[in-house]
Amino acid sequence: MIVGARQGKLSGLRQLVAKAMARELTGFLVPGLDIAHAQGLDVEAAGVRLVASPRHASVLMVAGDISPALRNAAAIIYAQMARPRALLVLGAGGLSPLPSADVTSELSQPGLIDGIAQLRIAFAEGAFRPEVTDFDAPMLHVRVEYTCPMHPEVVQDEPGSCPKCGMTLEPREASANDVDSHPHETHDHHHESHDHQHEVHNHDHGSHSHHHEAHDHDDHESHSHQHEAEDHQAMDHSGMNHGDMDHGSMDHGDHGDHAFMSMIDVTKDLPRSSDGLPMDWIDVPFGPFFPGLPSGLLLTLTLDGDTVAGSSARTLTENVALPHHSALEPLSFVARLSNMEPLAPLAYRFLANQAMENAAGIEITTVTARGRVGALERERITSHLGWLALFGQQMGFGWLLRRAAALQLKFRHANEQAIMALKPDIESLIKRLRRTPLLKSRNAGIGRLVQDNALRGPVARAVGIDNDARSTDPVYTALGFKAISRDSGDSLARLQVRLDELRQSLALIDAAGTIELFEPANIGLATGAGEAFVETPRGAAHLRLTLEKGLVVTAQLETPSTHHLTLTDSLTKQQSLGDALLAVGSLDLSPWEIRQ
Amino acid sequence: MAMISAQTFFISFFGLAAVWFGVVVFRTHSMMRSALALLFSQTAIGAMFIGMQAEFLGVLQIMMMATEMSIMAIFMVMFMMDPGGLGKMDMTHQKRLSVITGLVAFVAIVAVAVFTDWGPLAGSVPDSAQQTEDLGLELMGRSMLIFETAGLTLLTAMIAATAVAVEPIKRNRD
Amino acid sequence: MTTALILLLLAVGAYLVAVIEAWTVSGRWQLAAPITAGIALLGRESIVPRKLDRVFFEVAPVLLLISALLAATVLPLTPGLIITDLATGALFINAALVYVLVALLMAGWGPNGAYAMIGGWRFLGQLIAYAMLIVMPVTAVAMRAESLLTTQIVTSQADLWNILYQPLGFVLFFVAAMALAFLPPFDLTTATSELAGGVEAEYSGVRLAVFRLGRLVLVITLAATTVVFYLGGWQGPWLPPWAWSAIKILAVTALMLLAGRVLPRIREADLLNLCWKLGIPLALLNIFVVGLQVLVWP
Amino acid sequence: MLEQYGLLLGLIVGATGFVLSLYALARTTGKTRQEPGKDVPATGGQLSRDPVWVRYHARYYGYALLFLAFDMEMAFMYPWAVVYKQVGLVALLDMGVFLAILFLGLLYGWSQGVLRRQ
Repeated sequence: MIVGARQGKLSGLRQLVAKAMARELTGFLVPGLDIAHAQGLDVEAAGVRLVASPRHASVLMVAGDISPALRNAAAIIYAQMARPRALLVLGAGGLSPLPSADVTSELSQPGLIDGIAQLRIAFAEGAFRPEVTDFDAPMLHVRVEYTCPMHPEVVQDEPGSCPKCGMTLEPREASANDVDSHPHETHDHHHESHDHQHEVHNHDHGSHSHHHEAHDHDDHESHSHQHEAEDHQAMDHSGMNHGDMDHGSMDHGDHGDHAFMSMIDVTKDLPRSSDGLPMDWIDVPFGPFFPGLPSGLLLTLTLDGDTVAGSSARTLTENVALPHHSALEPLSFVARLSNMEPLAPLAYRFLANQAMENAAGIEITTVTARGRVGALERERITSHLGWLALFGQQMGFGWLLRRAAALQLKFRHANEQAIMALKPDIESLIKRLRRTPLLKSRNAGIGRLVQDNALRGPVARAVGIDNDARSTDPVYTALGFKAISRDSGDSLARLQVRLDELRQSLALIDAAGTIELFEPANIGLATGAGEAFVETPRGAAHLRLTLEKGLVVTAQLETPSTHHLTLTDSLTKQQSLGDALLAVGSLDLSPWEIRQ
Repeated sequence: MAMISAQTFFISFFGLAAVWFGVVVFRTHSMMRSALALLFSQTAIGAMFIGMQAEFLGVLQIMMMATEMSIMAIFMVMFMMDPGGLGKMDMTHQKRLSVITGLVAFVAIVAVAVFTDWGPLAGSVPDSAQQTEDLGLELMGRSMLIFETAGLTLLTAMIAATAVAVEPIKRNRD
Repeated sequence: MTTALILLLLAVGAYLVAVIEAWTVSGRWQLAAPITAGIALLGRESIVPRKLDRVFFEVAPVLLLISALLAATVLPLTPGLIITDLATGALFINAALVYVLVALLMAGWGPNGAYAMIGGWRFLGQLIAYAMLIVMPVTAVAMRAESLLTTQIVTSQADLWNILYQPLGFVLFFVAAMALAFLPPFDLTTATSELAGGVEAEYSGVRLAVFRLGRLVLVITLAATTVVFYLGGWQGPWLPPWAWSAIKILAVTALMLLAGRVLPRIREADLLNLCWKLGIPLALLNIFVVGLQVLVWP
Repeated sequence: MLEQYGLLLGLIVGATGFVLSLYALARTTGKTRQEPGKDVPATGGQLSRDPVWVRYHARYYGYALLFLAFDMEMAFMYPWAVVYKQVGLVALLDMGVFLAILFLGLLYGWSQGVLRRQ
């Protein structure tokens, strides 16, 4: 049985379509393709076609546990899917406010395949049910706020007039839960004052009642328009409940010279575009589940046409809880740090190990160190391949997406021999990319960065900064490591640096000759402070911690993506939408390691 | 006879459709609807031409107006306030003057249509392939000068458009 | 009778396009998939977004389908197998296909969603780029055939197919046809990773099914147009005319669909630049060269 | 001749009818259920309720203006193409002059920076 089934008895035509749906599952993946690949999932191979819009999906697939903010976002995705819609949860518990999972399974490829098999049965038998209930969650509701058409910074809960110009404020909808998204002077939201927003679904109105109609102020407007729209009144407008626009000076009637509305008057307060034309700008969210962008990243672009006029980026992964408050056992500290970042768990594990070993004054053997190098470089390869797959998706380059993802899966747990056997595949991938037409013109000059101390890892090395924690590591220098760099600093350079690093990592694994994941050294009851740098696939991460009697009491973590996140605004400004997204994508941000 | 009446029926049908879409242009608040209503009004006129067996002219009209009006749509959405018509702003002004002008123009056009001597009714129409060919020969022959003048007119239009398009950018740069 | 047969063939063609498209994506031949996917869409809810322009939202998928269908009416599959052999056939194809733009603008504007709207306006930019590269090469084809009749265009290639007679025109037309069908790498209007589906993003259920059907018919129609204009239509040795038409159309379809798999999506700015600064001069050159060829080598 | 146009009109009506019957068929599987948040345009996990019908800044307006002229020009090209062989060299020269004039316009626009993303 499916919670999100359609209402109706399963008979006749419905039986046929239910069978068809069971065969043709379309999935929307949460948190995203990058995480799925990193977890070793190949969803398309398991028989579900992935889609970009929730409207086209029949299954919401959640891979792994996610933060409350991401759950809210996932619930919105779920609410926007067309029924019958199912929820497949892999390796996670309750995901409130999402409804209970229709199928749960473990987070692995066999688990996925098994879950999908169960889903097919569930669809064939339960795509239609006589009784279904609405899906509802607090953030799906609407709060109406009032804003001045000429001064958007004026936002308040009650109708009235603008304190700046005296114009009548217009109602506008906002999500019930993003109360603090408008930090303005005139802004005084109280949860208690929104009681109106909850008397929402009056299903008596027929199937099209709208949940923002509880306002006397604009009641007549929205009602009449909704119904006109339903009646197919040709060329008639469905309602925006803007009330009636009393535009003060813009009110124009039938009176002589004043009749013409002066475009200069009307547009003088609008934002100016780069070519001097006054335009309206809109804020459009991209993410946290946007195909081609790192999952968990919420990028909000202010769009002037299809040009980015401004942007804000933040992560919704809420990975901020390092042990500040309570002391942690070394092993659980290591586990916490490596679980934090599903895209590069080993790098963080080694970071924690090294910092603790330094604090405790433990020397590790060369064998252990080389084993770590091998494992870290393998992770770099899988991470770069994962980025290539995501980047391929972003560029609409299907071949790259599939090829890189397939290689990533092969590298995940490969041993030295298997990795050496995969070397020709990497070579042919690189060669193919070098020959691909349009790839250069798509990337050259996009997202150009200048030298800057905030840059880390491949992003820094693409600008010509020789910033690599491995350069100072004796184990690496003994293996003949030399940092790679390019100097054009654009998306193409970042692509090239990462491709070069694939080769380099292969060579390093070859030189190290071993891949071993040693258990963390036993630090006993050591006390002391220590720090470590590890070159994660995204750049150097820095951890400083103090031990007290064998427990980790304080820890400070600095990660590359945290630095890179601040670049998004300058990279996207005045770029076309496609270029802006590509520029953000080329940074290889990991929202999981961003600490805000 | 039955054929003629079907022809008349469709010509009038598309004529009325053209008029109706034309009315919608001014009756809607949305710039986009306004633009596309004009588009379909022109399409209906194209269909009328086809109904009158002027196939080349009709198809050309249907093709060209679709692109031209779509481009008009983007300019309307770029430059008009509230292009979605969400505020239900009244887009008309100087109503009395426009109504009078409109009525006078209508009467004048009807008068021209009714009182002009259009000559005898054509007995038959050349087939449409022949029409295209005749048109081509006309362009290459008697109307060559007109044709080349059209080229110059288009050049003027392009230069004017260029000037208009680059002006705000230049002004902004200063 | 002919009409019914051609409509049936179009349906089969649309089905084959879907099968080939799925193959280029997944590398597997899933013969039943398009049909089951269509049936599944019938049974899913078709959500109507709020605050929409209802007329645009409803008309767009139908208009896309109709415009692709009408363009197909003037394409001959064999000497007699054509719905209407209009005297202005080559022009009529253009006229019908321009309404693809109108449909996408409606689909973009209708739902009042950001992704869709950007997708719709992007397609207008795309039309501005590709449109001249459709009409100018077609003019060169008509010059050789001395007619706009599609059947006559095919017979004019009896000695030498246009792909060899005017290869430049073929290349320009082929690229422009892909842009018209918003196939990758020209899928700016539906770009999954930039607009999460763009103009398609707000359609679901049966409306999405109609939209997709319209797209499939559009692709097969454009492939057939390419065959009629440049690959000698039904002509060819040994095999009967219908077989030649089928083989050529499917080959062109596969080529169109495969090209997008191995290329990254083009940038809008690059597309406009290429088409205007390279494409149009080349298209004019093509007309000139064909003009000379027609005169000196009748 | 007119029957052909009738057939085209019939196809338009028929296609519309086909779509409507598909809708009717789909309707037998049930109505779309109205639920909170469902009808807000989908944007990857955020409810984006602000209207987007605002003044849209298309950056290709320079191209668009030149395109209008080129589109007009095509009106002359088709009849010319049909009689080209028949008329011969005169037609080539005639159209050559016409296209040269247009190309001049293109070059002018190009030199003034119309042919780029504004």
